Amino acid sequence: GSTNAPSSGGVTTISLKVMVGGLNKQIYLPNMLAQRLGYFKDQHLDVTLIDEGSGQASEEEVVAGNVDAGSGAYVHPMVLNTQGKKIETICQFGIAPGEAEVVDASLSNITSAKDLKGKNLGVTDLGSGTHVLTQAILGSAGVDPTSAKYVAVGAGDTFIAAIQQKKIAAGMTTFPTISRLVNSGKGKILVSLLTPADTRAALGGDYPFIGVFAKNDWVNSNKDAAQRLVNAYVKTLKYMHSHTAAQIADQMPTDYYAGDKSSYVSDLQSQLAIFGTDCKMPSGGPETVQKIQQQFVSSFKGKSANLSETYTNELADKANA
Amino acid sequence: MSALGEQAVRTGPDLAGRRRREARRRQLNVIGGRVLVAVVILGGWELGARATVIDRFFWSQPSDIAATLWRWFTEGTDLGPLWLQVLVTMEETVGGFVVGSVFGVIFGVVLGRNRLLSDVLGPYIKGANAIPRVVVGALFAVSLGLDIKAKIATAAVLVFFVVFFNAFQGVREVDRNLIANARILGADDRRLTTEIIIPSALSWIVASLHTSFGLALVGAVVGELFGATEGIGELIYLSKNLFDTAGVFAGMALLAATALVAEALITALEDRLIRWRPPVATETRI
Amino acid sequence: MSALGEQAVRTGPDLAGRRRREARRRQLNVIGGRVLVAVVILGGWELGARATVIDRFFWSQPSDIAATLWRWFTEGTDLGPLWLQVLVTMEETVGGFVVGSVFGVIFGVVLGRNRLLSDVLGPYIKGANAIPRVVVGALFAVSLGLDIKAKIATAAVLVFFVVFFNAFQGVREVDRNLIANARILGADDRRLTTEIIIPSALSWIVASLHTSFGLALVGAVVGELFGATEGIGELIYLSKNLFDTAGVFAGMALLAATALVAEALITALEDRLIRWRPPVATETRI
Amino acid sequence: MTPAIELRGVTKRFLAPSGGIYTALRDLNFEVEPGEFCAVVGPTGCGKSTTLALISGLEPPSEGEVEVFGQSVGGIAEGIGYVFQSDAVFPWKTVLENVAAGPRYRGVSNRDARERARDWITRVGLAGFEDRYPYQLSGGMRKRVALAQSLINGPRILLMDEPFSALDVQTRTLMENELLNLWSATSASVVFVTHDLEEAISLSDRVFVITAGPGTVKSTYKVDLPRPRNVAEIRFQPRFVEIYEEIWKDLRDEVLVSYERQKRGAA
Amino acid sequence: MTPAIELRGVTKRFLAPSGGIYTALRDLNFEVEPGEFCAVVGPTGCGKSTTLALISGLEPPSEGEVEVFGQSVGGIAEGIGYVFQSDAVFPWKTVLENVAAGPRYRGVSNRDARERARDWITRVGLAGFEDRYPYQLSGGMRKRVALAQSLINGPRILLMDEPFSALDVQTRTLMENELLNLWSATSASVVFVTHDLEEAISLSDRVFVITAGPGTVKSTYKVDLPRPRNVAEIRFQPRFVEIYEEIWKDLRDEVLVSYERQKRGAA
Ligand SMILES: Nc1ncnc2c1ncn2[C@@H]1O[C@H](COP(=O)(O)OP(=O)(O)OP(=O)(O)O)[C@@H](O)[C@H]1O
Ligand SMILES: Nc1ncnc2c1ncn2[C@@H]1O[C@H](COP(=O)(O)OP(=O)(O)OP(=O)(O)O)[C@@H](O)[C@H]1O
Ligand SMILES: [Mg+2]
Ligand SMILES: [Mg+2]
Repeated sequence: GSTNAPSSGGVTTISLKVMVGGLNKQIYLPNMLAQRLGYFKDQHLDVTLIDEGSGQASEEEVVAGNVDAGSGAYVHPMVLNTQGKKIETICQFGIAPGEAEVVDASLSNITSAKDLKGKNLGVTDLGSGTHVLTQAILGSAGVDPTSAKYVAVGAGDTFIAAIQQKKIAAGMTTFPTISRLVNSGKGKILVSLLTPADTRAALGGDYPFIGVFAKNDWVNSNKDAAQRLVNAYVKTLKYMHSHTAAQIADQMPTDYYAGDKSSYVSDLQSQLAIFGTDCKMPSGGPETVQKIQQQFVSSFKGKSANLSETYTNELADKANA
Repeated sequence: MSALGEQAVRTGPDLAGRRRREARRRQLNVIGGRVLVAVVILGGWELGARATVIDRFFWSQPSDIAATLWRWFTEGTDLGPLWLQVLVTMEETVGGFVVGSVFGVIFGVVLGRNRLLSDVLGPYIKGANAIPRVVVGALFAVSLGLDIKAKIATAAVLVFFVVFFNAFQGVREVDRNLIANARILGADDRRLTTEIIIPSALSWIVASLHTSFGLALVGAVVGELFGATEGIGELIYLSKNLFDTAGVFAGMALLAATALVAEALITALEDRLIRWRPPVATETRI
Repeated sequence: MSALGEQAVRTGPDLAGRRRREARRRQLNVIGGRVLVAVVILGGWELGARATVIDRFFWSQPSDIAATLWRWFTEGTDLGPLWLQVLVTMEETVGGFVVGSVFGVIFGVVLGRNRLLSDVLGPYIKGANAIPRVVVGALFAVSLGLDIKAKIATAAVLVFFVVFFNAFQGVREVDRNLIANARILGADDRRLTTEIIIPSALSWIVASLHTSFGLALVGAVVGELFGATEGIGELIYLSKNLFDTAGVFAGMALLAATALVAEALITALEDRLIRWRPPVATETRI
Repeated sequence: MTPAIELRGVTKRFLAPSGGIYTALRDLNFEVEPGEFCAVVGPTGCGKSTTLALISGLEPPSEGEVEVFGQSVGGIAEGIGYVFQSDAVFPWKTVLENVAAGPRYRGVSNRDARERARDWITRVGLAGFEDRYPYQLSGGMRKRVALAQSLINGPRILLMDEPFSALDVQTRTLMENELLNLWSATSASVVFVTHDLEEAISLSDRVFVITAGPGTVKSTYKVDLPRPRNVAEIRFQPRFVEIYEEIWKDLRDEVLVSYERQKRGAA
Repeated sequence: MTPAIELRGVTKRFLAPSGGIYTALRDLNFEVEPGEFCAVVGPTGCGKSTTLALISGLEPPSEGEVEVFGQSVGGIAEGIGYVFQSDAVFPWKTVLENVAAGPRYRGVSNRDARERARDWITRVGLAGFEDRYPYQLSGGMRKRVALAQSLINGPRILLMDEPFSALDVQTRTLMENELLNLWSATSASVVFVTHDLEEAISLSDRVFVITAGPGTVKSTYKVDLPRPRNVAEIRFQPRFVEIYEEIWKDLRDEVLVSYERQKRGAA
């Protein structure tokens, strides 16, 4: 819940809890950056960022009302909508997934998504976003997604170990796992979903990924707080596009690039393009996501969400005005 | 009793018969009690969910869970036929259970017998016990590969400590009179261990096995976080990621059922091994 | 001994003094052994890592781990000062440990005493034991909120089963002669439980506490998977996500150290509670 | 007058390891009057301890009826003291706590219970050992703790299973006299199991001889020696010797039967 | 000739619960010749069991020297049989397995061990009970299992701690005779603890009387009765009665000291 306390300036400071599905992951970077830049405080918000190991749990906590807002993939509000749980994205950071299908570099015979047919493919977890995206790139390349075998390998060192041990031929993952593999020559990027352009090429449209969402009820009854939150995020996104990766990295906690700042900066450099500038949902994005869900996720087959309930650009519009 | 051809007794009703009837009534009471508990829990849950006191999104409801189980049973799961998932998880679990309890017993007995060794290694083992199994699971996945070995290892680690500490204590609880007697009778270290220490510590070890099988299942499921393509754990994770709460609970129900079958086997083993005890029949009387 | 003013003995060396010296030498042996084990493990690890036999990316190396610990110690961690992380995790752990073991003992004793109840509830408890704590932790995070309650609950669940099964078995192992005697002497059910059953089952219960504290730590760390902002577990996850293997191991070292401190306390408690045993001094002799 | 203890046609069977049934007592009839001191003798393994277990309610009979003060026994009977054949003192209690347990269980305040316990500890000759744990006592001392533990409750029925067998003769004589004093003051009914016929006669009003094999009462003997008795002296009275000879013949036959049978191997 | 057992200036102290030290044995000197049958008598709690524990090597002396066949004892001594005062049969073994344990531990084949065990089970009068577990036996039967368990090993030194105290007189006499037969055939050295002076005299070559309090040898008595003896008859020989009277006076004083002291409360 949110508590209000009068602050010196006459504007009440609002306390908010925001749960983030992996604070230190670069695709979630605007959360911590806004905090470090003091943009929340500027809006008289006292935001607690709560780190969360797995993505889906942050949506659940939003639904359960244990936190005010969550940061995660857009697809979750959509899925929840079909189950009667109404949460909406109020700020969309990422207009591309920021993931890539990385292939074992020693497998020279795999040169495109078509060659993944019948292979073992790594995903962080069955049913997760990486699973859906992998099926989508196969489907878009004209390969039957069910012909491949999906292996839950997590992320980080277990993913790298899976490639090394030839347990998987390729897998969907993010930075810094991507750069670890590429820099060491163990892997190379087969299909990139790292920029909007690449994503459009691979999936046939924008794929809105990480954003900030809250319950529709909460947004409606806490308009002011929601607006201030979006204001802070819009300002953060603008900051990101007006500063270099190195400058942004300087703002982040040192542990985030423990010992290896240069690779952190270069990872960030190659990722900055996935971030929007205005918190708005890219037009056509929700439809692309829904189409992919309907095609590839068996439990979503035959279902459709009321897309207009799953996001709002209203707050972003005001913040940008 | 009279079938034994003994003379009829002058007075008093047939107490043996009475006690047989009592035993039968007790059996019925137990079954009735179990059913009652199930009905209260499941019924309350179902009604609560229907009355929206319980949020079905988070807690599902028994009828949905049953439907999911039925679907898995008849149509198979998303990961393949149900029996395959159960089989995979069982292999990992039994492997982990066996490896973990064998090592647990060996270490427990050896350290329990050897004061110096236990003093030296004790702190390391106790410290290691505090290391989160989820992290260990990831390390195993990295070092042992992502196949069944890593899952067995994760399950084994969970089992090991529980069995170890019990076996260790069981060994130290052995009646000193009996050890003295065996020594005097000429038992060497090996005999002492196999014929005195282990039988005497057996109820300790078996008690730990009761917890252990459940823990081995848990370990196998944790192990399936990494590098799995099938298994009950994988089924649970998949359901969870799809916000299919009924699937999550159905998976847990499968685990519970598996554990109960294993429990029955362990109990049978226990009854065989500890035949030298006074029978439990009179237990209720005192 | 001679300080007691007793007359000098005719023959034989001062055996008591000899045994005192032996005890001191044993103590030195133990410390030497511990250091040796540490040196072998850590030294081998360090050398292996330096010789790239061990992949530092996956396994880090002791010097890096020590450096990380030192940095946390002197500069604080990314989540705040180190003592705060330790404190947070300790609160969760101790909470879970206390709650889990209290419930474990109560259920164990009650079910151990009551045959019908244990027959009725047994299968449910055994089944519940097989439910993966990671899943349970997520359920707690949803239903109990994201504060310390959910973490305590997760830790408590891990502890509960281990303590329960041991307390249960401990109760059933109580010497039937002693129960009979207490009954005859007029003990009612309450007295029987507090004065006979529990003291007698104490070594069982205490044995389970040895495992339990470690498990409570594990539970707290698992609980920190969900909605934590600080704690040793959070530190480990953060490090893991950042490929900072040294940080992961440093976190585990912290957990191990914490467990050892708690262990020492439990052992002290044990020695106090089980004073009525023959002293362990002669244990090595038989 | 209803007898204090009555066993009517009691049979007790145990499951033998082979799965068969072993009959320990067969058709046992046995009556103890209120205030009577009875001794039970018989060859080892004849079922003496089992008989006491039946009276106390610790074991149910397989057939027949056990009554205490006219009430059918269906659990631990009230007002009973029982000195077990095997060690049953509580290892985690000191001597003082062990002896004080009974009164405390019966609602006496902690202080009073300890006071009475001290008195009893002195009576059984253990003063100064109050703070010892059982493992720190000798076999005979543990037995005396058990004795004090039972007697302190002033039971109406006192079952004693070879209580003095671990004591040296002198201590034993002292304890026997102590027991007689106590008994005459309380008029409890006593069933005293012993393998020492002298002891049986010098203490009791009546001696039951139990047969070998499935135990049953072979014969009972009235001991018509005057009370109060001094057990150290009574053995030299001619009437004592007479009674002794009489019972001894009877008993010896039984013991021989038992011994021979076991030698031949009848289970 | 080196004695079979020699205790020189042995003191044994225990930690008292108060933290102080309790002296169980003080400056005990004690010698048993090879093939000699010695009995030890003394008031309860005087340290008889402790003495046996020292000889067996189960307990180390606090001061002084314990030697068996000239070798200083520093652990469980070889070739010793020990019948413990308290139950020490293995509850998870049947009677047969219990008795066969010793030979098996000493390398006899399973079959032979069982055969010998059967023989011994018959000798102690337990034929037919081979398959029983200890909880299915009476107190006296368990004691006999313990006896067979020790004797089957043919020990050179036999320590017996009140082995017959749970047996009825007749069985006891039979067992005593059996013991004497066995002993004369093997010429083992026996230390026999008992609280029954008659038993002590009728069995042994020498009787040690231990003092109350911190135990030490008060006096030793040679029993110059001819062998072979029949314990049932020997008690009626005048020389027996003489010896009895002599030792009894000595012993009674000790017992009284012990009893009085305990009554006053000296720990
Ligand atoms: N639980 C049991 N299962 C099988 N047999 C038993 C059990 N308890 C006792 N018995 C048998 O019952 C018989 C009588 O035993 P009980 O203990 O009453 O003998 P007792 O007369 O007290 O002998 P003792 O003088 O040696 O103590 C014995 O043969 C014994 O083996
Ligand atoms: N572990 C111990 N700690 C303290 N005191 C002990 C310990 N063991 C024995 N004692 C004491 O030593 C003394 C001698 O004990 P021991 O068992 O040798 O007597 P005993 O002569 O065998 O007596 P009994 O005839 O009653 O068996 C007793 O006073 C006893 O309380
Ligand atoms: Mg008996
Ligand atoms: Mg003794």
